[in-house]
Amino acid sequence: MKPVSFDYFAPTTVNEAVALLEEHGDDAKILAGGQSLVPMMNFRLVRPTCLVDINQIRDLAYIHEKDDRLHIGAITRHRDLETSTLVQQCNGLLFEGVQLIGHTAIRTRGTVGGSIIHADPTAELPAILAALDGEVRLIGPKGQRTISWRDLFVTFFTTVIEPVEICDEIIIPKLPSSAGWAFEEFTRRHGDFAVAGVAAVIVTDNNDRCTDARLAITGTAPTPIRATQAESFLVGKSLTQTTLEEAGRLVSTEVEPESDVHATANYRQHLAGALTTRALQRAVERCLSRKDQREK
Amino acid sequence: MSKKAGEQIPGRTDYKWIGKSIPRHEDARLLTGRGTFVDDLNIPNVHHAAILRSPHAHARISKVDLRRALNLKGVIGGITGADVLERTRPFSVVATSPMQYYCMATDKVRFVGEPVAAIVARDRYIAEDALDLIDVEYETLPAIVDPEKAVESDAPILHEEVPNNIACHRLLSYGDVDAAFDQADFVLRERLVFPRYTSMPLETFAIISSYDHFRGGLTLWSNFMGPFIMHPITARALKIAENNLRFIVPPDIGGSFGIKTSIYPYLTLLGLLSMQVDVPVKWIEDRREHLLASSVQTDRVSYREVAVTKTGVVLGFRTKLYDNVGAYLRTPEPATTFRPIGNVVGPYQVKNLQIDADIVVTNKCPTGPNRAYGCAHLYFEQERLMDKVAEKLKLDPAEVRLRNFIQPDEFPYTTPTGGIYDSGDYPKAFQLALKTFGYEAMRKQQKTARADGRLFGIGISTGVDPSVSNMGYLTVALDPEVRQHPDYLPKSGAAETATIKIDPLGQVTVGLSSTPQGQGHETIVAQIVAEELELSPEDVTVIDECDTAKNIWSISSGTYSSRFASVGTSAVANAAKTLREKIFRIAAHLLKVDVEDVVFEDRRFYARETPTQSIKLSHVAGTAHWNPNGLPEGMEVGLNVTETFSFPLAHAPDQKDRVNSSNTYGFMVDLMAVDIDPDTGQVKILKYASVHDAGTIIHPKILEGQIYGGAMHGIAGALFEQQLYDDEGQCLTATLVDYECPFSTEAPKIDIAHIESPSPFTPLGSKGAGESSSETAPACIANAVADALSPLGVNVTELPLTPNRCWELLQSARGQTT
Amino acid sequence: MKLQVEHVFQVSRDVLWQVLHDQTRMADWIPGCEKLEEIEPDRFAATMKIGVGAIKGTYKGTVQIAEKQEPSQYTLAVEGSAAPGFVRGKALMKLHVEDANVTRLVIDADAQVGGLIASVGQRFVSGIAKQLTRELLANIEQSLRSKPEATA
Amino acid sequence: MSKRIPISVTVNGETYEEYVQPRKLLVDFLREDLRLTGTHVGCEHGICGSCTILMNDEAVRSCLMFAVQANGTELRTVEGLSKQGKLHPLQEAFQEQFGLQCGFCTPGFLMTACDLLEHGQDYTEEEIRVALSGNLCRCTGYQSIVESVQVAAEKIRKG
Repeated sequence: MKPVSFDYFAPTTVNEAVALLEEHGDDAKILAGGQSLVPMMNFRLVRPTCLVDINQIRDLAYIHEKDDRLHIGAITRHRDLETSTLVQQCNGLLFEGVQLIGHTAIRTRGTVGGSIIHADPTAELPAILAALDGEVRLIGPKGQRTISWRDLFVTFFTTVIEPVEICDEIIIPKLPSSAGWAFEEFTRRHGDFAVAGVAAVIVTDNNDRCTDARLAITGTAPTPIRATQAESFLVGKSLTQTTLEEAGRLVSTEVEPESDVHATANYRQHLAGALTTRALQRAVERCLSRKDQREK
Repeated sequence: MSKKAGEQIPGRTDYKWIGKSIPRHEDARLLTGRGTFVDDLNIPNVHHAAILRSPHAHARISKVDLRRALNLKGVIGGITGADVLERTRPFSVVATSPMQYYCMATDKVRFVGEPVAAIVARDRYIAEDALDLIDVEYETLPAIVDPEKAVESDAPILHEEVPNNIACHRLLSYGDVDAAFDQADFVLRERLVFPRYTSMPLETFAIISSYDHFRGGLTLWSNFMGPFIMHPITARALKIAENNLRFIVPPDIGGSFGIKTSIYPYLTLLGLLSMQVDVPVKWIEDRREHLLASSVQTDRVSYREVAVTKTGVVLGFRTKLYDNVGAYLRTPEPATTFRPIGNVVGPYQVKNLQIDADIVVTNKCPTGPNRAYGCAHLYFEQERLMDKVAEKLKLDPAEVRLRNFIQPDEFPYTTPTGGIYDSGDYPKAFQLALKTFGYEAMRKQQKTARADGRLFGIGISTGVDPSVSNMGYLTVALDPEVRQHPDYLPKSGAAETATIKIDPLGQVTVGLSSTPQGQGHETIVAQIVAEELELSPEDVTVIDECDTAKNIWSISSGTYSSRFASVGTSAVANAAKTLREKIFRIAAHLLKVDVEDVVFEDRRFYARETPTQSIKLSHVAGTAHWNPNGLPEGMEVGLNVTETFSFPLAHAPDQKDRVNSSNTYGFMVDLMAVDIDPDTGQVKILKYASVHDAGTIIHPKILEGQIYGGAMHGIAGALFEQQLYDDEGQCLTATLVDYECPFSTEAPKIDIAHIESPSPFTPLGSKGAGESSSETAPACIANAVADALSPLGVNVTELPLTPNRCWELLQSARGQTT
Repeated sequence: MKLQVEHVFQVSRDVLWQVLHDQTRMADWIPGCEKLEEIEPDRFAATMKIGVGAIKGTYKGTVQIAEKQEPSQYTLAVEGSAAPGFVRGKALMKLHVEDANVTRLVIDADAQVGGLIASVGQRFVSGIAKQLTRELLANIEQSLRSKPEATA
Repeated sequence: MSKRIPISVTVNGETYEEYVQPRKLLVDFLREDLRLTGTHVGCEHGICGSCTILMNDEAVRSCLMFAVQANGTELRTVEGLSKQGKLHPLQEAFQEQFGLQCGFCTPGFLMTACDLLEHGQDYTEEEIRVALSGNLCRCTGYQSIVESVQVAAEKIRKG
């Protein structure tokens, strides 16, 4: 289990990186945190002839807030997110979700941009991007473009990023102060790839009626998906246990997962529903307790 | 006499060191990165091997061409099946239908991952590059993975020599099983499926091979763990004399749990490689190779029926077994089937039984010893049926077991299959387990939990824990007529050897060939020697690295079948006693008193009457080395003792297939409470109590560590891990993402307690416990989950109980198809 | 791994049959097909680049058409091997007339993946297989559209 | 074959200037080039944690990095834990609590726990279990390891 031979470059600016990608074409791969890429290289499932290591582009490590949105540099580590008070304050879902990624040593190296562009359908960050209608910024030889999550994910491990482009920033809207959230996932072992997962956000009005609901589901499709039927079902309803269970049931019917060595399609379908209900329960609790705090 | 691990053994004031949890001698080097594992050895000019493996489960090899690979810069050589066929012999196979098993595929590949060619290069990276350049052509053949389907007449045949894919068949009968079934008030039947899993050591197979062309000698450094029968087997396969084959095992092995027994085909492969390239060759198996193609536990389908009286007494049982050993019957298989033969009735007074065993080959990785070897299967079957008896009679499952136990006054107890249980008090240990678990309180808690709609279950399992295999048990696989043939060499015995020496300045060194893999032998031996020689364990240096050319070893040496605490410690204790006798005789001679009057204290000898006139241990030892004339008349010079301990009751099987398959027999009880999440099907262990009787306890914390580790492997196999194949024989679990070993977050706490029934057959009374709860935990979990689901009318007949499977069981109860 | 997919094409059965058997166009709709050369009637040597994201392999092998019952059904067998292992698939292709210019293509496939991908890629193998069948149908659509004369 | 690249890396306080192939895994560099064999190779795909070391005081998997990426960093391996013959509190605790058997996984656990305890010492048992959940042990059933880390935290707290 040793990788194939490759040429290695460690540019220090985005422009340099883009130029290298242009020069080396299809066979070049960007090395970010490497926590997914390197195992695949060790297995020789992935055999790049050239690696462009972007870890030396130090400008790409930042988290800041602007216009009610979090702007996160692509090589910001998961560990930086989980220890960031800014993230904790303005985006509880991201704060909760990032802690579910792998284990400490993985989060030390793993990067936000890498995780999103890797586009593993069971991963947490793509689901959070989906739940919050986030965007990524891509830079290529022809300039930059900003892509909504909806247009970003194509299928397993595939996004619309061109081989000559690099993702330099992730933009995630802050959660409104009236929002409640939860990230629920089911793994057989702590830190595993999820069998299925649900990122849920709800916003309620003064009468505890749901005004906005977001349900992003992992592990049930080639990309993270939004359970739109269940979302529209929730809007306008008061969030009783029966309603949350019905939303879960709707999610079960909405998803069309595959069977694999870890779980059958039916089981995954069921799990997506059960986890939805659980996530919603916790989101509602959070919603109510945040409201209480505000009223105090 | 019950006690918690870690406490001093009550009433054992006569022992100063035995029974104490002294710090481990092994730890300092392992904690500071100074251990010596095979991959840490620095052999000059070592080159690196990589192995090309079959992507097909079953195919004829029509071409293997190394030319392009050999042209790669940095590559110095390679071998294919043709070289193997020409230069090696097939391995010895214990079966009624022998097959040709070589270290590499020669004509056909029969499982995914089977070696097809090997390359040697300057480093591992280049060696792997070269694998990409090997041209192989296959003609694929239909594959078969299911043992019951493999024996059907239209199944693909793996080996021409093995009709119906049945490598071995035995019908074994003991007592009068037909009468037992005639007398029974009722008969219960189950079809049970036991899965494939591996206790997978964290250090993979590791070998360095060096061939001396001038002398014809082959040296193999490896993490080989015994049994040393693999030495002659390897020598024979490589067509070299045994005295030209040297196995060296460094002091540290990164776990094994039986798995590394099956390293010898690779020892042969690496031996051949180094003969070919004329430089030392290193091969470190990678994790994918390990999970695909090293070794794994046999999977089994069994049909068991039990004959029971209306009072819940089991009169007898019949079992039809399909044991799936994978593509080749690799020695010591079919030991899964026969290793527990002496203890196949477990702790129960069953007198009549029949075993109809088919040992089946299929297109899966070959199997071999794995912690709980054969016993996890056995107790899963036995204990599931004990619960079914309880269910049928509406008795408490604890009560049913109490009604069937062998009683304390019956020891030594001879089982109908020839096992001689040395000592025990099963009812007492069982009662202690109920108490440790808080059985009645837990049953009450269960009632409340059920009323709240929770899926709460309690499981019990018991087992007799066999230690120190009798080398002869495996020959039960052969028909008695074969064993009667005049050319047949009967097999029996179970021995271990230890060497103790005292150097000229009075320091003690012990040499072992036990090849431990984390069991703390250095510590335990220091304790025993310190005890016998009245020294401190700190004074005793133990060298536990093996070199077959230098060490004294027996054919059964090694660390497997839970043997060290029983046979290894016995060899050490006896050697220490002999040495003690000798130094006391020298001291008496020098002090000019009778031996009985010599006292040893603080490294000085004196006569009881005159404590002020003492001589130093170094003086006594020095006399033996430097002044032979000062020794008593006729005494041998020097202070070296090598003692081999051999069990006298390890006979070859008799004509009725009875055999004392192990030499000491402990006892264990596991009790668990579990909760199943109705949404996810996930089983959570709420409480786990485990009681053991391993005879005299030498080091309580090391024993506790063995129980914890064993239990964890049982839990892993029952809830998490499984080697899975698709119908075409593709292995689906060759990464640690897909082969799901539990982590600290999945591990339960265990309440451990002991009773001690010293073995009359070992000098210290100790028995082995290395496998311990790995044998009973799977049954315990199955019973607990079955109990949790029993209000829904769901039966549990198959492991592992993954969340997905439990959810499906729940769905079936809910009347929904999945 | 069994897969069943179907798709309705807005062309007559004869046209669809013709497109599916036009050697000059087969490479267009077989997913990842980079090269296709006839080695004997209905048997082709093929080079296919298959995979998702960075996990791609170039597989060399054969494509074979057999058991033809023109114009309603045939079997299509694909076999390829590469460093990451092999892919093998056999599909029963059924063409049902829905209407004069509407044809339902039902594909009943049994696919097998072996070697490296099978042993380390369990989390995504069936997903990739489904993805490939979707690609296959989309490619046929594309192929029908790009050659307007075929739909005439 | 790609060109070897010069790197400068500090390991356990000692600075090494070496040339490496770009594809050489950091763990192989430590073990083969520097002969620091205390760091072990367990799975080479980031699951088992045997190769865990500290890079700039944070735990990383050395099987998931290339040696060339370590250029300019400070690494710590198990060989650097004890100082002048004195065991680190974690090492002491592992010995006292019988937190190891075969010792193969131990360096990885020690370095993972080292990261944890250098960022705080006040953890619940559950938090310790979670922190250790990226490291596989096949011998101990984990209980004694968890207890070792608890005891080490106590030792460090008390100084």
